[in-house]
Amino acid sequence: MAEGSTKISMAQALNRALRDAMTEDPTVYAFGEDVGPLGGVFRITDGITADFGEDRCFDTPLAESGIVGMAVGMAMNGMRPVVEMQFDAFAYPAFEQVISHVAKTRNRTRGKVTLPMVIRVPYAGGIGGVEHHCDSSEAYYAHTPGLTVLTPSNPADAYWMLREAIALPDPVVFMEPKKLYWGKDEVDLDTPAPGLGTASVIREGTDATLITYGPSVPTALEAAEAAAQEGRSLQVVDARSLVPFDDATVCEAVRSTGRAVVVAEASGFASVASEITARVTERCFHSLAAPVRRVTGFDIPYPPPKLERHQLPGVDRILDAVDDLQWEDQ
Amino acid sequence: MAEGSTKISMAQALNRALRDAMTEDPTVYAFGEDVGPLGGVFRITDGITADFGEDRCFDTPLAESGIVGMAVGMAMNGMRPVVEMQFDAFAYPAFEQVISHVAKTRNRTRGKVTLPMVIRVPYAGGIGGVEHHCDSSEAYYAHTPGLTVLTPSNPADAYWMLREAIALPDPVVFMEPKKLYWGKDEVDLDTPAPGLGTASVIREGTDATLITYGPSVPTALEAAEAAAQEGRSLQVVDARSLVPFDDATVCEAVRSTGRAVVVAEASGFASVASEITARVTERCFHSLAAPVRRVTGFDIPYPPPKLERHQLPGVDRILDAVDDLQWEDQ
Amino acid sequence: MADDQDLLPSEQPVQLLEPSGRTVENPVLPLPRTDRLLAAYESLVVGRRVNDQAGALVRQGKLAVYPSSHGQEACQTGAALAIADGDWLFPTYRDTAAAIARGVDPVQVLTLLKGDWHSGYDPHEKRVAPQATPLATQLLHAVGVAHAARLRGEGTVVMALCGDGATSEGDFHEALNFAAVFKAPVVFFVQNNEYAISVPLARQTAAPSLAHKGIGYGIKGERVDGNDIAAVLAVLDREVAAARAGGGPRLVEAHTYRMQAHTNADDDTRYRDGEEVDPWYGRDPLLRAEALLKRRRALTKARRARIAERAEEVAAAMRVGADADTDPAPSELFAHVYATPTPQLTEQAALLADELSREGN
Amino acid sequence: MADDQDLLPSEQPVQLLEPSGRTVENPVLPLPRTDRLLAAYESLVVGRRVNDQAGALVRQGKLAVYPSSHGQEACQTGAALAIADGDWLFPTYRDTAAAIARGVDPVQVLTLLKGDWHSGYDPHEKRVAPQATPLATQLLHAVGVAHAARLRGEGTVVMALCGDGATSEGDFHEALNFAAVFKAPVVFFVQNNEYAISVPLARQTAAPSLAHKGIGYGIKGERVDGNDIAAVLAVLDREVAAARAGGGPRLVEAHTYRMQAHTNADDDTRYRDGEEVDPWYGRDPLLRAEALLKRRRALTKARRARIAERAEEVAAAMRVGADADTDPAPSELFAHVYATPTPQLTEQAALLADELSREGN
Ligand SMILES: Cc1ncc(C[n+]2csc(CCOP(=O)(O)OP(=O)(O)O)c2C)c(N)n1
Ligand SMILES: Cc1ncc(C[n+]2csc(CCOP(=O)(O)OP(=O)(O)O)c2C)c(N)n1
Ligand SMILES: [Mg+2]
Ligand SMILES: [Mg+2]
Repeated sequence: MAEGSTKISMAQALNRALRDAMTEDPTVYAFGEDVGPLGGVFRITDGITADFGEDRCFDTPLAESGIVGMAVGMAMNGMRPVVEMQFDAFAYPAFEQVISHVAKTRNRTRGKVTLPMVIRVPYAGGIGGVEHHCDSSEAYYAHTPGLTVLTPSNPADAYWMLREAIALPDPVVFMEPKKLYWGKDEVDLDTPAPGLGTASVIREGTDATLITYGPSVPTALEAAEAAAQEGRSLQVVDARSLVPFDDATVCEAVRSTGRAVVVAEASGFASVASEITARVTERCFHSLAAPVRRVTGFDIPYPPPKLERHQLPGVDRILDAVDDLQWEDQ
Repeated sequence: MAEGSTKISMAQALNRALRDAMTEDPTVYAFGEDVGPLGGVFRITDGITADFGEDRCFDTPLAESGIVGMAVGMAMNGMRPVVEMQFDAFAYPAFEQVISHVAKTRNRTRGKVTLPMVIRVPYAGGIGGVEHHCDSSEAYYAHTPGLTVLTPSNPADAYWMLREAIALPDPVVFMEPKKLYWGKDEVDLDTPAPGLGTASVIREGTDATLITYGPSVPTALEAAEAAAQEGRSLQVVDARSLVPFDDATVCEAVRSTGRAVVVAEASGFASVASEITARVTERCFHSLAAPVRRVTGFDIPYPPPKLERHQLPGVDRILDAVDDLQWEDQ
Repeated sequence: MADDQDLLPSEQPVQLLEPSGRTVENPVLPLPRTDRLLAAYESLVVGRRVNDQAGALVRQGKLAVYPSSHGQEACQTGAALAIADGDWLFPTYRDTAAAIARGVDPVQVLTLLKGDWHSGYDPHEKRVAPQATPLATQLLHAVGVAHAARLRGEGTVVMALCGDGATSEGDFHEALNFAAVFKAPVVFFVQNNEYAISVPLARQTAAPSLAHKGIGYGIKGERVDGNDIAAVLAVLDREVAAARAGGGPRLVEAHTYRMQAHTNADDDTRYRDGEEVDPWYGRDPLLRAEALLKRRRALTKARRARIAERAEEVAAAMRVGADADTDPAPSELFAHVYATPTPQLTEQAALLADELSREGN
Repeated sequence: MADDQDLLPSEQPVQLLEPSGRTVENPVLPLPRTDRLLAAYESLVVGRRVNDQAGALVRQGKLAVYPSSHGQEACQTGAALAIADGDWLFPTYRDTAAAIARGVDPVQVLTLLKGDWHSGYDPHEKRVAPQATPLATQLLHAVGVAHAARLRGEGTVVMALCGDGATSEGDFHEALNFAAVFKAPVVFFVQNNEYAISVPLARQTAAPSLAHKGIGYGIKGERVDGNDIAAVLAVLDREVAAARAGGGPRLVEAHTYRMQAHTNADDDTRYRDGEEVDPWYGRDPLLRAEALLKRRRALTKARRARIAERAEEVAAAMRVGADADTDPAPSELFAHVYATPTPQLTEQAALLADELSREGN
């Protein structure tokens, strides 16, 4: 990849990351449904078959358990597969392979068999997709010990986090917020990688902390911007890595403001947002002036396109939650 | 079923509940792997094929997605299937059917197609089972809108909750704590059903509240007993219904003591315990003298039999957490 | 156990009409009667019109998405016409024309395509399951519906559709196996249109044909020219009758071709040449049926006019439906998750209602 | 596309030895050479001894669980002996004897059975995957291992085992299909022992045979008498050679019988009669091989003694291993979840360590 800073989309950043990894490491292989000549329905593998050959990036038969199961075997045998699940809900057929093998093989064999593989999952909504194309499925993976679960929110993170994911000796579920695929941003390839497992304070603020990740990050930033107009200073933390979770950064942020709202698109019940709320409260209880609030998707199946805006955490809903943080005694 | 009170095991209670439901309602069908002549590996369907005929209770080919998928079709067509997943981890092949159809069909069809079906899942550990036989998988289901998730902790609840689950017009994931299958207790069949979705305060106490469910209930009761010896009065709430969750009962209990520990066997990260911790804190913040503590399984794959005792929330670990509830200012 | 040769499909796909419309002699399968072919022709014309109209509405931005079955209308029509009123049809996302051929209101199918709701018709009304998106999953539901009917002693047959790509999913395997073991009266009808989005059949299977999958379950497999409505009807009639008579499930593979891109969102020039598509215009199922009916002088001018009129009526209804304001109420989000909303949903519905009232909605 | 008849299995399971030990003439498959049969016989005797010893240790409460392959030793042995050192074996929970025949340390297989850890040997050492519990899932891993080897141009073949019940799982289907499409050098070897716990084969499939599943993937299917070590070896040798030569995957169904209960936890009297089991004693794979070797005077007294001695050594090692204190350290719980423990696991490990130190451990 050319050096220096360029303005590219997250989709392009992911494509570059995959190409750079494949160039550096001949054991990296990419496969899945339609990732070959078509370049994937989101074009993340665009041109890779043409440039790296049909062996390195190829279409499989249409079977997600097969894709993940075959990747497990290839990883057992010296390779670093990067597989694509076409959409969030279409990763479910692979669930047994993910939970019972991908997550557990290192542990099962006391480290004798390791599975350096990446399962890419385009996820979440906001693109007017029909049913089964917009699930926020990160909680299923984050709840499963043995999986590393990452989710970038901008092109630069996407590039570096995918590189780190591929380089990791363990399996990663790499959740790509599909509504952010096309947004462009500067990517400075000379900047070093952020370091796996780290959250990032992406906006400073003093009154309250918004903790968020993936598809909700731009909304949280917007909300902070709007709050600033109203004279309230909101800090924004992008968790980025759901597992491992960066307690240190997140808790330091919350302690610095004393108030927090967790913002996530997934349905809230027994979710990653629940976890963040619980752990922040456990760890920062005496720094908190108000209970940690959650702004999440409702506990409903993802809505049809015409109604999806109601499900997505929006600026107003976030600001309402911030207003609820018991400011009266300030 | 004979009237009056009898001492039976949870396995027997479930068997009776199934029989009584099948007797009352000819549309109830039971099927799965080995549930026919063998009566299931835990004997929950013992004798049912013999007594109700091979059509009403039958073995299927060995395929869990098949079992759940066929149940969906039968439920679409006027029946009330009750299917058994042999063990927790062996329900994973059915994950897509559960998440993408069982949970969503009523919503998809605006209530035109309903799926009155029960998926029975023997779950959790404590029985010296080998890998894949001891997963606490309730969070996967509880996170999924559209599913009702129930888990009894004693024979009487098991009887009534399974009856309610079968009678419900919606799909239920019925989580059976397998280590409690054999414990016997009074079941009074004249007592009315507890009412779906209700938690139960199973021990009164004034100093702190233990919120728990399923396999951890007897342990929580033991811990309360031990605490009483040391002069500390612990209230115990059995959540019983994970979805819907009985906020009213749980929050009232917590407010009455001002301190709470959530006890659950599943790995803690992004779990039902996270949810309970988060929502209790959100709702009872100003009644809390200390942060809600969690005692859960570690974030590791379920251990081999020789080490499983370390994973299970035990009396000492619960009491340690209770000790941590910042008593000094009392 | 069945003699294995009986379970294998015929050497070539059954064809009763050449692309020219000339009939092919078949020693066992007679040509369907002319009135049946006329009814099928009408359905083909309507199906084509539905495809064209939906495509136009997508281009006008009035539908969110449309997976066209242009060129596959003989399969769509055959699947719908081969079953009786009490039977069930299990269509996929691509089988809109089949659902309409079965009698589903064309306007109701727009509900999904407009993005109003996930499904727009009452599945019980015409016994048409919701159009399925997660591939092959619906085949198991079809088995369950058939098994329930069989347990009650009803003579119901279930026509379960899927694509060539879907045959690779585990659920396809489990469905065929369950159906065979339980002798469930299901006809599995695979529309092999040679593509699963961009992936050609050769990447999907190395089998001699998809119909050869039947024998591995003890199911008779058959293959048919999927662009020949006469052959599709003749084969499906036979298999439906066999399933109804208690013969257990059947597997039929139709050889056809996806003439257009996967959906409007797809760019098929990235993975196939126009030259590959071109010959299929010469195998058009409509032209073929029309040629036959003309030769038999069954297609009177008046009849043609009536058929064209019906097709236009359907298209007009779709246009009106596409323009109608059918936006769902936000409160519906909470109405159908459970029979009785949970306390959690009641709270969340109130939150949204409050937000909307503050917005002035 | 292959001529479909070539993909079907032979009309009857291949048999080279009658139950009496008399040889059966086979026009294409010669009897394996005597030294090979002698080696196989030794492996059979050891396998039987492993089964008996494990059973005894279970009864003594020294093992948590044991799924016996008593009666299936010809399959166990054949699977291990048919592949070369650089090849891979993918066994199931029932295939302990196969893993040992392949060279895995018998004491290391006890790790799982004692409940010390989920798996006890280094899979890379003998190229034996961990014994798989979730049914059929390992078949996909086998395809991945084979595909990786093929991409690197290695001549590796993968022998992937599963039971009759496992063929019903979606992963079986996906594995065979992937292997066929990618021409992965895998021999799928199904031990059809007529039961999946309590469920008989007739509830598992309505197919003429499990070997008939091959053709649906374009894979040659074959069936063999699974209690005839000569036939098992001859067939597997041929299929391994074919896979190695680039012919893609193969499917072999061995007809055998599960002589004992599913595991020690199972009560097989609830679902089958002793009368059903009895005839199978007459088809014992050991006796059959022994009869042949005796007739050929290949089994000298000295050789028999050496074999018996080896079997006793293995059994003795198992007894010692079962008695040894091999309890894992609690800290291991956190050691293998990730290459680098997460901060969360580090905290949790400290909590447990603190608890244990207070308990005085
Ligand atoms: C389980 C699952 N995986 C992936 C997809 C995404 N997807 C939608 S259609 C399609 C191709 C289907 O091909 P085929 O079965 O041949 O049907 P066709 O579209 O040709 O009618 C894919 C991969 C899906 N809908 N479901
Ligand atoms: C996915 C899955 N479902 C269920 C089980 C529980 N189970 C263990 S062994 C077994 C029967 C397997 O039968 P078969 O494949 O014929 O092998 P055998 O035990 O006869 O060797 C079952 C149902 C499992 N291990 N995995
Ligand atoms: Mg297709
Ligand atoms: Mg078996």
